Amino acid sequence: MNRALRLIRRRLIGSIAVLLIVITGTFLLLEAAPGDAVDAYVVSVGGDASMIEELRRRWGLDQSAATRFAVYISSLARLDLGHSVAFSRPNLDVILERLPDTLLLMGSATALSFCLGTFLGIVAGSRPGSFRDRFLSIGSLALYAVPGFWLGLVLIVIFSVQLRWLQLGGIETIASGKTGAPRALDIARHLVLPVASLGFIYLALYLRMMRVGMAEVWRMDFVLAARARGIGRRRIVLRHVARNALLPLVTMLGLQSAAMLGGSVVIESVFSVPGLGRLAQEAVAARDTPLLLGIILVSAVLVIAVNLAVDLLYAGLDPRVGSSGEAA
Amino acid sequence: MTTRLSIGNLGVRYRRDGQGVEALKHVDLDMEAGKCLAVIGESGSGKSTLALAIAGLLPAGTKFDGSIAWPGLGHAPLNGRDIGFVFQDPSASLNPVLPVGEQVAEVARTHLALTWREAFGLATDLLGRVRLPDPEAVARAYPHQLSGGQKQRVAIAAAIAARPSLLIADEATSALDTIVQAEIVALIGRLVTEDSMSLLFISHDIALAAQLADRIAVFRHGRLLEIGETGELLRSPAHSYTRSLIEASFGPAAEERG
Amino acid sequence: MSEPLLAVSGLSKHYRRAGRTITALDGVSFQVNRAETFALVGPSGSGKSTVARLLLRLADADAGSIHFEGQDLMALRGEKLRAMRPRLQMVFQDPRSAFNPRATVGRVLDDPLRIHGLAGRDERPRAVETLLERVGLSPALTLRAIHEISGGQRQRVAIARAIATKPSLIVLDEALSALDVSVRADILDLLVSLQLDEGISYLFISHDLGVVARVAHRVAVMDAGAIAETGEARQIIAAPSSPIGKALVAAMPSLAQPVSKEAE
Amino acid sequence: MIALRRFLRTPEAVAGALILAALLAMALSAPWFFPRDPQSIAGPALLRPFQDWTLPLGTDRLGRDVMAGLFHGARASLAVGLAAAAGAILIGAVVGTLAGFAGGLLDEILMRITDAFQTVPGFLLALAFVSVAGPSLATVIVAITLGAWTGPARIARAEVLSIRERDYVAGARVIGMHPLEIAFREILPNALPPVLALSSVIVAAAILTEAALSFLGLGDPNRVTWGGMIAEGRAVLRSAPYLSIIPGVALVLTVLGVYLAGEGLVETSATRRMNA
Amino acid sequence: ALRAQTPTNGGRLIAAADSEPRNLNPAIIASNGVFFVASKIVEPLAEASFTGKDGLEPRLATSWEGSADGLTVTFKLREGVTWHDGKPFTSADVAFSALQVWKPLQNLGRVVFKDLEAVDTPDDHTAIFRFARPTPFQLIRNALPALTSVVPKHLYEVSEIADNPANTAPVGTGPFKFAEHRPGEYYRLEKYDAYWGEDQPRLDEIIYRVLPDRAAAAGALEAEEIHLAAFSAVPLADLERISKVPGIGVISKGYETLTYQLVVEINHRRKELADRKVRQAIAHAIDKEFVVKTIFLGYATASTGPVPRNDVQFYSSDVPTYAFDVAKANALLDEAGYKRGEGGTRFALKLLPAPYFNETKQFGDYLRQALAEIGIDAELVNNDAAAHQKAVYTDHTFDLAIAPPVFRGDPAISTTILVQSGIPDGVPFSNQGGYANPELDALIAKAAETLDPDQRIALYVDFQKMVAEDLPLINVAEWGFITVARSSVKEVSNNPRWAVSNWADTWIEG
Ligand SMILES: Nc1ncnc2c1ncn2[C@@H]1O[C@H](COP(=O)(O)OP(=O)(O)OP(=O)(O)O)[C@@H](O)[C@H]1O
Ligand SMILES: Nc1ncnc2c1ncn2[C@@H]1O[C@H](COP(=O)(O)OP(=O)(O)OP(=O)(O)O)[C@@H](O)[C@H]1O
Ligand SMILES: [Mg+2]
Ligand SMILES: [Mg+2]
Repeated sequence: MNRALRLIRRRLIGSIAVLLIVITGTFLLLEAAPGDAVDAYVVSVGGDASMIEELRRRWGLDQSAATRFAVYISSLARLDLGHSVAFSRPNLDVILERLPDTLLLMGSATALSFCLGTFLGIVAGSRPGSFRDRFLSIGSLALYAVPGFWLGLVLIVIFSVQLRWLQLGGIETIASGKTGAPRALDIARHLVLPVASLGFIYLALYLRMMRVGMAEVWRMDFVLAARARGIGRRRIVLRHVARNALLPLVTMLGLQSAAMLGGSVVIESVFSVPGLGRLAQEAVAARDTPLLLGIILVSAVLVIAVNLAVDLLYAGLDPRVGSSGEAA
Repeated sequence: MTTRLSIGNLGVRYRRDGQGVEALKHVDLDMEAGKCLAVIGESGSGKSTLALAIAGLLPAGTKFDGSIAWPGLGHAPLNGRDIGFVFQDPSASLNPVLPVGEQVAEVARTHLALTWREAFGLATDLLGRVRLPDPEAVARAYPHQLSGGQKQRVAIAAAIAARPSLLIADEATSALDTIVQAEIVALIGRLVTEDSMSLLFISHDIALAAQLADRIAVFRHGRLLEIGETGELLRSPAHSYTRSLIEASFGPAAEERG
Repeated sequence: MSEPLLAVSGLSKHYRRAGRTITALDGVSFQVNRAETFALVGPSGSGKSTVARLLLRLADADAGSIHFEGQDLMALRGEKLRAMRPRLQMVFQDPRSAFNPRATVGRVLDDPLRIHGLAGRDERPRAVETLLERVGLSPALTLRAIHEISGGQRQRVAIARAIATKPSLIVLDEALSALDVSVRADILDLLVSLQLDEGISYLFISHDLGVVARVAHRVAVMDAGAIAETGEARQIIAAPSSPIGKALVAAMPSLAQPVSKEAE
Repeated sequence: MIALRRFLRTPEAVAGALILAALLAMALSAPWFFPRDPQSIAGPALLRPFQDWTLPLGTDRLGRDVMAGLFHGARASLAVGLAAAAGAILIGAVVGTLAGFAGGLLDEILMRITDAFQTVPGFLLALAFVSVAGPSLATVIVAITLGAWTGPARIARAEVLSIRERDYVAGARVIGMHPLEIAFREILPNALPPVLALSSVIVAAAILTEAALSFLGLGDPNRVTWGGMIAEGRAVLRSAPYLSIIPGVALVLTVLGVYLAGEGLVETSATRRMNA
Repeated sequence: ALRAQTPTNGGRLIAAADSEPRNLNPAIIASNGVFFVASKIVEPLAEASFTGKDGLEPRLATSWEGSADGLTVTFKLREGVTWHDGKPFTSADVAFSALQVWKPLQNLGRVVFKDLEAVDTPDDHTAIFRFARPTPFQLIRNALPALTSVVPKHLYEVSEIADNPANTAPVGTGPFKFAEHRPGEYYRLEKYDAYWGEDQPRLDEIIYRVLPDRAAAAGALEAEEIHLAAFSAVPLADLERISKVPGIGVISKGYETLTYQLVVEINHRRKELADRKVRQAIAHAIDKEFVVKTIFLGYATASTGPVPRNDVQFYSSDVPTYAFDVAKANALLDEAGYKRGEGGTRFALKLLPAPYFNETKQFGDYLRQALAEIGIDAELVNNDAAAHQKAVYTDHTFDLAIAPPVFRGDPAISTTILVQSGIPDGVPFSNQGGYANPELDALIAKAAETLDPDQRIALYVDFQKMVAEDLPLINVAEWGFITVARSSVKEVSNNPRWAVSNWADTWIEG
C-alpha cells in the first residue's frame, strides 16, 4: 500500500499546480467576457443607471480584476467558492445541489459504456476477423459517429413520445413523493435515455479499444506461450488476452472523464437534467463568473479525483506500476 | 530405440502481404525417445518454424505439407501435456500481469485434473525443481520482479509441469548472458535426463548445442543440410557451411592473436 | 609506449529509479593504449554499457576523470566537445536501432563527413563509396534505405560510419552479439584488419569470453559496477583469479570441456 | 503505390475515402451549385423533401433550401474539422516536442499546463470561450482547438522522449551532430507519425463539437452549419423531422467517413512500418 | 359547453416553465417570467378583465377612484384577507408596498409612481395615494394589474428589501402558497385554504416544471407529463400538428394586454442611419406579411406604429405606413446618396437580434436577407442575454438591433421610453440608439401630465404619427402568445392576462 500512498501524494502535489493554472486561466477568460452579472440581471429585471451602479457595488463588481482575483484565491484557500450572483447563494451550495445528478448521469454512462464496451470488445476480439468481430466493429464505428445530442433527440421521439415507454426528461418524476426502491426505479427509468445518449459513443470507443487491444495482445509471445502450454481457449481469452488488453482502457477511463463531463452539458440540455452542465450554461448566460469558476473548479477536482481513482485501479491491475518508476 | 517423432517431407509456406514465404522445404527428421536433438542454423533458416510446426502453433493461413507422426502416442499430441515449449525471450513468454505461480499452476490444472490448490502446490514444487530460491515467494512474484534467468526457469517449470515427453527449447538461452546461459543449459540437460524426456534444442550456437545434443541437425535456407551424431558431425562435417560454423565457434582460438 | 590513449580513473555513476539509487559504476579505472584492443567483459548489468556511455559523453559521470589523447574529456562542452567527437567513435549493439529508420546508407555515411567538413560537397559521394568499399560493401548500396539491408550489412555500415572521421578509438558495445555466428567472424576479421591498417584502438565490450579471447589484447572483467580483475587476455582466460572471471570462463562453451548431461 | 493498393484493399477504408470525396465535392461545388446565400429564402416554408425538384430536400421554417444548407454546411464542417485539427496538431506537436526536448523546468511547466487543459472538460471550455468571444467560425475553431491540442502534445512528448533514448540519437551525437539538427532531422520526423495518426479522431471530434456548439446556439449565425440546422429543426422535430434528420445523417456519415479513412490510413502505414 | 360543466375541486396542475427567475417578487420585478409563477401567490390591487369596467376586475382593491386634480387616488381594500402566514392584510401593507417598493425599486413603478408622495391610511381598508404632481388616473388604472403586487409589510420591513428571503420564497395573499423550488426541476405551489375567494382555489397544487428546451414542452404535453404550456412554449411551427392530437387544445386568447412588439432598434449615431431616408428604405424593405405568415405562422399582426392594434384605448391607424416595396427602398437609398458599390453593396451594418425568443432570432435571419436585397450587407452578431444587453443598451456597439418590448396597456408605462431622449446608459428596452427629437420629447412630457383621458389619448395619437413618420425605430409586428393545454384543464385564458393571473378558478377534470 506504500505504493498507493506514494502515488496519491505525487498526484495531489501535481494537482495543486494544475488547479492554480485552471483557476487563473478561467478567471482571465471570463474577465474578457463582454457584459457582467449586472448586465445579465438587468435584462430580466430592467433598471436605471443608479440601480445598476448600486448592484455593481453590492456584488463587488466595481473593484479591479486583480483585487477580485486576490479575494477569490484567498477565499478559495478557505474552501469558500464565493457567492453566486445569479442565485444569491453560496456557490458551493448551488454546485453541490446539482452535482449528484451529473454524477449519477456520468457514473451510469461510464459504467454502462465501460462494462458493455469491454464485454462486447472481448466478444469481438476473442475471434479476430470472424463475422461477429466485423459486425461489432462496424456497428460500433457507426455508433461512434453519432452525435449524442442528435441521438438523444431521436430516442426521445421514439421512446418517450411515440412509444411512451420512458420519460422524456428530468431526473425523476417531479414532486412524486416517492422514496426508497420505487424512487430508485423511477430515477433509473428517467436515466435510460440520457445515459444511452451520453454513453453510446464511449461504449463504441471502449469496444473498439478493447478489440484493437486484444488483437495486439494476441500477437504477443506470451499468448503463443500459453497456447504452447495447452491452456484452454476460454482461459487464454479472459485471463491472458483480455486481462492485458483491459489496461489501456482503464487509462482511457480516466482521460475520458473530462470529456464525459463536457458531453453531459449537451445531454443535460436535451433531457432537461438539472445537473452541473446545465448549471454551467446558466452561469455563462447569467455572467455569473464566480459560479462558473466554481463549476470549472469543481469539475477539475472531480476529474482529478476520477483520475486518481483510475490510477489506483490501474496500479491494482498492473503489478508493474510503481515498481519501475513512472506511473501510468 | 523407439522413435518419438517422425517428420516426413515437411514443407511450410507463410503468407505475407499476399505472397508466400517458403520457410521449410523437404525436411525429413526423426527424434528418438529420451534423446536430445539439436537444431543449428543461421537466422531465418527455419529453426523456429520447425518447432512451431511440431507444436501445431503455426499462424493461421500458413501452408503446410508433409507429415509429423507420433508413433506410440496413440492420439494427437497435446500442447503442454505431450509437448513442452520454451521460447527465446523469457520476458515475452510470461504474462506480465499474472503471478508466475499461477502461470505454472494453470498448466498443471489444465492437464492433470488438479484443483487450483493442488496445482499451486505442484507449481511451487516445480519452481523448486528449476532451482529457484524460495519457491513460495517466487510463486507470488510477477515476471517483472524476476531476472531474465529466473524468468526462463519459470518458463521451463511451466513447460515441464505436465511432464511432457518432448521438450522443445527454441533458443532458450540466447537472450541471457553467458553465465546464466550455462546454468540454464545445465538445468535443461538435468531435467531431460531425470524425466527421460526427448529434447529438441534449437540454437544458432553450435558450441552450445554440442554440449547437450546426442545428434545435431544443420539447417540452412529452410532445408535440412545434414544431420548426424554430435561427435561425428563436429569431427567430419559433410558440408562446407557446417564447417564454417564449427570454425567460427571453436577455433582458430585466441592463441593466434598476440 | 608513451602515455595511454585513454585513461579512465575512479569513474562512478548512480541512477535514481523509483526512489532508489542504483550504483551502475563504482570507481572504475583502466587504460587503453594506442592500437590496442581492450575488452570489457562481465555479466549483464555489470556496468559495461555505462562505461561506454560515459566515455562518449552521452551521460555525465558522477565522479572520476576521463583523459583521452591527453585532454580532459569531462571538461569539454558544446562546440569543443563536438570538435573532439571525430576522434572517439562508437558502434552500437543492435544494428536495427542504431540508425534513423528514415535514413539511407548514403546519408548515414555522408553526415559525419559533412558535419566535420572532412570532404568537400562534390567529393563526398566518392568518399562515401570509398568508405563502403573499405568495410567490404558494394558502393551500390548508397541509395538503399537502412531497413532494406541485412543486419550484417548494417553493422558494416555502422563501422564505416565510425571510421569515417578517422578516430583513434572506437567503442564497440556488444557490436557483434546481434549477428549470426558466421557473419560475426567476418566482421571480426574486418575489425582486425582495420586495426592493422590504421592503428585504431578498440574498447571491446562483450559478455562472451569466446569472442573476447579471439580479439582482445587486454581484458578487464567487470562485476557489479567495478573492475574485478584486469590483465592480458590470454592469461585471464587461462587462469582467471576473480570469482566472476572464473564463472565466465566456466560458462564458455567449448569443445575441450563439453558439459555432459550428467555433469551437474 | 503499394501503400495505396494496400489502402484500397480494405473495404472500410475505401468506403471512408468515398464518403470524404463526396463531402469534399459537396463543399467545393457548393458556391457553384448554390450561388445564392444558403440563408436566403428560396421557397415556401416547411416544404417536404422530394416535392419540388428545384428544392429536392425541401425547405426549413423560413423557406430556406435544405439542400443548399447541406452543401454549404459541408464547407463549414470541413473547415472547422480541418482547421481545428491542424491547429491542435501544430500546437500539440510544438508543445510536446519542446517539453520532450528541453526536459527539466520547461517540461514541467508545459506539462502542468497540458494537465490543466486536460482537466477542464473541453466542451465546457469551448462553451465558455465561445460565449465570451462571441460566436463566429474563427472563435469556434479556436475553442475546439483549445480542448484538442493536449492529446497530440502528450503523444508527441512521449514519442520524443522515447526516441531521444534510441541508439540512433546517441549515434548522431557521437558523430557530432548539432542538437538542433538532431531535433529537427533525426527526432521530429520520426515522432510525427503517431501524432498524425490521431488526426482523424481529432477531425471527427472537432466536427462533432462544432455541431454540438451550434446546437446550443453558439455557432456562427452568418453561416449554415449542420449542427445549427439540427438545432433549428429541433423545434419542429415532430412536424418536420426531416429538418434534423437530414443534417444529422450527413453529420454521421461525415464523421464515419473520417474515421474509416483515418483507420485505413493508420493501418496501411502500420503494416508498412511493421514490414520495414 | 365549458360553462355547462360543474367544476371539480382538487388535483395537481403541471405547467411548463422555460426559465427560473431567481427573484420571485413581482412588486420589484414586474416581468412576465416572474408573474407566471408569482401571480398565483402575490396579488395586485386589480386584474385585467375581458368584461369588467375599464377592463379591470377587483382583486385586493374593491374600488378605485381618482380625484379631478390628478393628485390623489383612493383605493377601498378587500376585507377578511389574510397573508399566507395568517397575519391580516391591511392598508399599511399597500402603503408600504407603494412607497418602499414600487416607487423606489420596481422597474416599471419607478416611472409611473415617480410623483407618488405619500399613502394615507385612514383605516385598515382604505389607502389614499397622494401625488406631488398631477398624474393621469387613466395611467394609474392601466398600471394596476402589472405594477401593484402587494407584499407583506411585516416581513419586508425587518430587513433590506432587496435581500429579503421572501423574494425567493414569496408570501402573499393569493390562492396559492409557495411550497418549494428545486432549481432546474420545478417550483411547487400549494393551495391556500384561507383564500378570500369563495370556493377558490380549485386546484390543490400547481407545479411548474422547468423545461428550458422549447422542443421539450410539446413532447411533454403529448406524453401527458405536463398539462399546460403557456407563452408559446410549444414552438409555433408545431402548433398545427399538436392541435390535431386528441386531448390537446391550442388557445391564442389570454394575452391581450401582454402584447409583445417586434421592433428594429436603430443606432442613430451611425451616419447612414441618422438619415431618415435610409430608415424609411429599411422599413420598405421589410415584408411584414412574410414576417407574420412565415415567422409567426399567422399568430401575429403587422404593426403600423408604436401602439399595438389590439389596444382599444390608444391605437390609431392614422399614421404613415411603409408598404413592402424593394424598388422604392432602393430608390430612397440612391436618393440618400448611398450608391451600390462593388458587389452591389451600399454599406455594411452590424445586426444584433435579441436572444430571448426564437422569433427574434429568425427575424434576424430574415432581416439580413431583406437588407441584402437593398444592398445593405448586414452581419449577424448573436450574443447571449448579458452580452446583448451590454452591447446594445450600455456600449451601443450595434447598428441595428431587434428587440421584443412589451406594451403594457398604456404608452407611458413602457413604450415612450423607447424613443425618449436623455435616458441613462444601461437601461434595457429604452432609447439607447441616441435618437433625440425635442418635439417628440415635449409631446411625451405633455402627455404624461395630461389628466383628461380623451386629451391624453389624442396626444398619444400624435405620438404614434410622429414616431411612424420619423422612424426612430421600426415597428414590424406585434404578437400575443399561445397557450397549449390538455383539454382536461378548464377555465383557461379567461382573462386578458391569464397566464400571469392567479388561476384561482382553474380546475382539472376528473
Ligand atoms: N509469421 C511469419 N510470417 C511470414 N514469414 C515468416 C513468419 N515467421 C517466419 N517467417 C519467415 O520464415 C523464415 C524462417 O523463419 P524462422 O523464424 O523459422 O527462422 P529461425 O531459424 O528461427 O531464425 P532466428 O534464428 O532468427 O530465430 C524467415 O525467412 C522468416 O522471415
Ligand atoms: N538509464 C538508466 N537508468 C537507470 N538505471 C540504469 C540506466 N542505465 C543502466 N542502468 C543500470 O545500471 C546498471 C549497469 O547497466 P549497464 O547497461 O551498464 O550494464 P551492462 O553491463 O551493459 O549490461 P548488459 O550486458 O545487459 O548490456 C544496471 O543495473 C542497469 O539497470
Ligand atoms: Mg527463431
Ligand atoms: Mg550493455
